Amino acid sequence: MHIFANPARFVRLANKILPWAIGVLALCLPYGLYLAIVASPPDYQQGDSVRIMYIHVPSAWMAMFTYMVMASASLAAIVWRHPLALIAGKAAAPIGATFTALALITGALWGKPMWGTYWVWDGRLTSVLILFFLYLGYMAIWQAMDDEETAGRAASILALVGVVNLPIIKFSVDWWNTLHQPASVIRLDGPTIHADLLGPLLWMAVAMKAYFIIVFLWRMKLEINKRKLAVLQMSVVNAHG
Amino acid sequence: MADFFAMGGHGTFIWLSYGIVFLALIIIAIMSFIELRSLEAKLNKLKRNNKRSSKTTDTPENNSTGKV
Amino acid sequence: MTNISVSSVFWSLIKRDIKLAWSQGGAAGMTLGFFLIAVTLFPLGIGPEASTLARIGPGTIWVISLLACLLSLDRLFQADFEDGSLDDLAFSPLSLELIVTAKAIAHWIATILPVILISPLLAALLNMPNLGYKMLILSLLIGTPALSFVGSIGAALTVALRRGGVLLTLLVLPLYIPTLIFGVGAVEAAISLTDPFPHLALTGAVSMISLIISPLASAAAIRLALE
Amino acid sequence: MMNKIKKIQSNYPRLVFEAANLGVKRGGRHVFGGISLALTNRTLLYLHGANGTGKSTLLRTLSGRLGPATGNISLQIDTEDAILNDNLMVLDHLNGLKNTFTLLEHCNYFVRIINGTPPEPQKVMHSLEVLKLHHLATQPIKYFSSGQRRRAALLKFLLIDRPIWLMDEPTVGVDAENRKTLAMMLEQHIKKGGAAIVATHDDIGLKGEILSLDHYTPKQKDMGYWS
Repeated sequence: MHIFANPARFVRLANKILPWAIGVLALCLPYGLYLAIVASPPDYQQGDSVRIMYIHVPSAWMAMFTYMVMASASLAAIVWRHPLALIAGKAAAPIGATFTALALITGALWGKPMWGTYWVWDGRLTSVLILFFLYLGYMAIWQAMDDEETAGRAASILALVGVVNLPIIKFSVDWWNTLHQPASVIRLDGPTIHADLLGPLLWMAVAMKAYFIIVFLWRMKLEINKRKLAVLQMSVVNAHG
Repeated sequence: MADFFAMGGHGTFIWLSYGIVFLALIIIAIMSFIELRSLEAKLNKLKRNNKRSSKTTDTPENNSTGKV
Repeated sequence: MTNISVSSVFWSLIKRDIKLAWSQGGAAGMTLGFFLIAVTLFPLGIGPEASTLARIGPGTIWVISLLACLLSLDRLFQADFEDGSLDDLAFSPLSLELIVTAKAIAHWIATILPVILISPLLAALLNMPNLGYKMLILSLLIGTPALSFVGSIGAALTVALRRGGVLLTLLVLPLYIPTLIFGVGAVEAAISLTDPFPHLALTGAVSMISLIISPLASAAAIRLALE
Repeated sequence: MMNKIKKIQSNYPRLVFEAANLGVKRGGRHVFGGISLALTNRTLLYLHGANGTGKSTLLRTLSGRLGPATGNISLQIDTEDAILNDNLMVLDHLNGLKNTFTLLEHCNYFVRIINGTPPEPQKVMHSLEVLKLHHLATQPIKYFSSGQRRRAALLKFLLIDRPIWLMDEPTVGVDAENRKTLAMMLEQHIKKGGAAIVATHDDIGLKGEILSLDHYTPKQKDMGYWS
């Protein structure tokens, strides 16, 4: 952890990574889109609406992935009291919340052609909805407290409690779903993902990860600058005595 | 070309979902980038003022807030 | 220091909190009132038709007792924090983890137990089939400790905030979902004559887990506020 | 008039309470740096310094609630390490009183929870007499005047024997009569071999070492992690 010992070194490292991440995004996104929309065949059952899966599933993956990033940053923040880990959670949360919201919206838009209704209380969609509430709670704590340091550590505690409860929630919702199983015609991802459906899925997933790295590093630099500004303003205020 | 957009009758849903996803992702990216740039500008301006005010008040030795 | 019996300190802290909950300004009486009124709203909203009420009975009772628990939680630590007692409590030989456990237990006994005791009365209001009464009380008894314990984390996180009540709800409700699902599942299983035991076992499992995790998280959050 | 105080037999064991090169950061700001102090039996230390130089923060750090950014705190009793939390008692602006309790109930719960032992009636009565509160013993605290509340807040020092007292501006809002009681209590405590740190502006009438926080404000350059 000490490699990011001070913010200046972290910013230098971020500036090295950013061009590469932008490069990967510029390569994977167009190719992924081309595969998803043009090249891959329509599904025999769902027809073309399967193409929504190529952004729905990666967004859901990213929603989970970002929460894991937040949870590990929170663990580092609590165990090593590392200031950068504290703000990593704050930097990642809005991106994760956006991905979760997008997963829900695309899930609903996919449900309409497939099941005829926008919202289906399918086990996965419901747990993504609950994950969205966990994000809201995390971001709300950062807003609620005036002192940044305490807000960060309180939010880290919540993120850790959340990550412990996530599997329990996931299990209980799936269990609940099978209990009240409406005759759902087609399971979301089908028995096995057909080989040529996998291609666009992976390319889109890589593109979204590259996107995450870019915006995450931007937001980390932004949070670091915010604290530097606060310290400078404080020193100006103190200087006047 | 027309059937390409029709997408076997599901066109609206497919283009809507792609549209919403990219719109949201672009908005988040741009908002973060703009805020980053504005903070950097503010930071530099404040540092310049600090340097100018500290030069005029005390002896012009190089105080540490200059280099960061 | 002579060897102090930690359990006697533990029980006197619980007695103190129960006495406070039921005294003037305590939350217990209000929570009971809220539970009564909130449940009676449902027939007024959904209509008096017996079969629909019977259908939604167990779920409504569980959801309203969950909300009643939430309502009484934000003063769990805040009352002591504001008048300085929390600082003094922290000087007790009990570790902070045991202190938050004692307060959560006291909250459960003082506020949730009365709600459970009168829940059959309200189940009758909602025309719940007789098969479900015993299981309703049993599932509430097994499931609601998790509500108090997980809720104590939210109460500890928002102890220093002036209007922490709403934030507490946002933080804690998602974590209540497993208890709600398994609890209601047990009652509905009993009503539909299927075996309710797996549901009860899962409810108990969730309660056990929160019994272990919550004191750690709450104590960490309280330490943060006492800084 | 000095009301009669029974000869207090038990003296405190030998204690060494040391803090080396203490530096504290609060709210992202360095409050003070490089403070060292050592306290042994029969010492009274006054903390002077303008508002905002961190008197309260120093007391909070010494009481173990706030972890210092630099430096460390150690306490030895009879030459082996002792737990800080069991050997000190803190008074700050809050009184730690519950309005719904009577004074006796407050003392009862306080001694049971903080000391871990059931209260000895004659010790409680003695403490009430010293603070001239014995006629209010069975009255609910919500009817007390602020002066009476301030005296009731001092009870915690008499109800249980802890060698180190930390007081944060105990004379604020206190009339001359109470000020004399406070001075007499402190004198007794020091005579018994205890130690005390009192952050205050005005004179309590007891001589003691003085530590002024004015010249411990952090150097301008060192603005911490984000500078």
